[in-house]
Amino acid sequence: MARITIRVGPDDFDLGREYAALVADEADSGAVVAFVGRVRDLNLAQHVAVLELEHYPGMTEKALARIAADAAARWPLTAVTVVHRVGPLHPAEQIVLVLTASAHRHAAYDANAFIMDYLKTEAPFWKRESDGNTARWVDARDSDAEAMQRWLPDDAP
Amino acid sequence: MARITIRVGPDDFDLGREYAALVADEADSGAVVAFVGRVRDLNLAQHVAVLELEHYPGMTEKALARIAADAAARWPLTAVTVVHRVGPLHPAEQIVLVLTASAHRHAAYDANAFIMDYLKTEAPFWKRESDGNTARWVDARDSDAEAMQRWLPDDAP
Amino acid sequence: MNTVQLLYFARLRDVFGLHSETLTLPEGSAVADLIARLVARGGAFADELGGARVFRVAVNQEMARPDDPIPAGAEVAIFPPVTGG
Amino acid sequence: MNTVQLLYFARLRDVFGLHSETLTLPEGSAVADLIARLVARGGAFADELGGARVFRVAVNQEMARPDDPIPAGAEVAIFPPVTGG
Repeated sequence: MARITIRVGPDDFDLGREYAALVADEADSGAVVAFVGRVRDLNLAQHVAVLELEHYPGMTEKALARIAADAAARWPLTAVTVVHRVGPLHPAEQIVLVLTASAHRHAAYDANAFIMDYLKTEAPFWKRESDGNTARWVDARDSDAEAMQRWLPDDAP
Repeated sequence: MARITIRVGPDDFDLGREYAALVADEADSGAVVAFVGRVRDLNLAQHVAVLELEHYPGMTEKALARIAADAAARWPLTAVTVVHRVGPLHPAEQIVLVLTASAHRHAAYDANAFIMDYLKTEAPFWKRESDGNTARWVDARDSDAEAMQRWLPDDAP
Repeated sequence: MNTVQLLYFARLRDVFGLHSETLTLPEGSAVADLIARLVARGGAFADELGGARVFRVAVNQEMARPDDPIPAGAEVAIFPPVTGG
Repeated sequence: MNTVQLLYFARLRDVFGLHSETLTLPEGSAVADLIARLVARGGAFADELGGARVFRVAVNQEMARPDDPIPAGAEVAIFPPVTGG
């Protein structure tokens, strides 16, 4: 059984520390993949002053735990960590961390991308950009919905 | 142009520090993917006491730099780091680190897997396992050659 | 009649000017019945939920489809497509 | 004649009992000509390089194919399929 850790909150995370906690000294995880999503400096106007991340408390944790469990059922994972921040974030700040550990590198890669693709379409977070004057909600992207689709069986509706 | 960093040597690496050096405070890299390969505790006998990593000095750095440059030509990357250790390594120790940064997560994921697939088939490193009594050279795996093949154009020989 | 707690998030909360409300629905109502009732209010509700715009519904914090039933005492959230990560 | 520096790595170095050697080759020799010459030695060289076993050759630290030429003064390395990462 994969060890699954989910955390949602305003606090920043430390990749090195989360990685160390994930694998510790155990020698089963021959492959660890980490994804870090960060605030980019482009979108509204030329300059995003602040990105506000809203979420649906309670449901976010539940949705992330389900996505991680689905990944662990699909690939032979030893451990999964998902950390997602909420609240105001500035360019270059970290938003999301996904860590997947496995004996096999392709399992760790694929499970990690699977978790991010589902997180982007199923976990209730919303971004609002503001440049100090104007604020606007970020639109969902078709490319994210398509990325999620690729994990469905071919005969899915 | 992607910033490319290659390092080969006996010293261990710190994922958190390499990540911080890769992206610093810049807000172009919305997505960072890290792969860490570690020594597993299985193979020869039940217990690998030590894994000795030999390499071809000079050619290793050149091969890794070429693989990283190929990845940067194929995906819109902002930065790449590849660190590979040599010498004696024990179970749970780190062997290899690949970091890829991009504005787009699928570019960061795919470039990272591409680099690992080519590293596994093109970079001159060899593993020898020893349990204290017996030592044996690790055989190359067909699955690694197949993983590399998937990046070739469909009409390649 | 069943009592249902409605929650709105993100852009929908802004355009409705409403964080939450409590409604009573006939027993056996499905998600589609609730949406039809909100659309009947007209205004922003009709614009957002009655036309071509895409939205999502969660019942008791699970993503739901139009024909999913709404149990008594349910927490039903309506929100735009998500944009986290 | 060209002088060539030969290097052996990993298992091949062990079975040949040799880290490196210097050879002279006729000008215009290709990788395949060098391999044929080594196979003609018999013993471990014939076993490893003359049969079904897989090996790799690098010329001046670039992976090479059988018909690649070997320039004068080249560094030619012969080694098993790699197993790093």
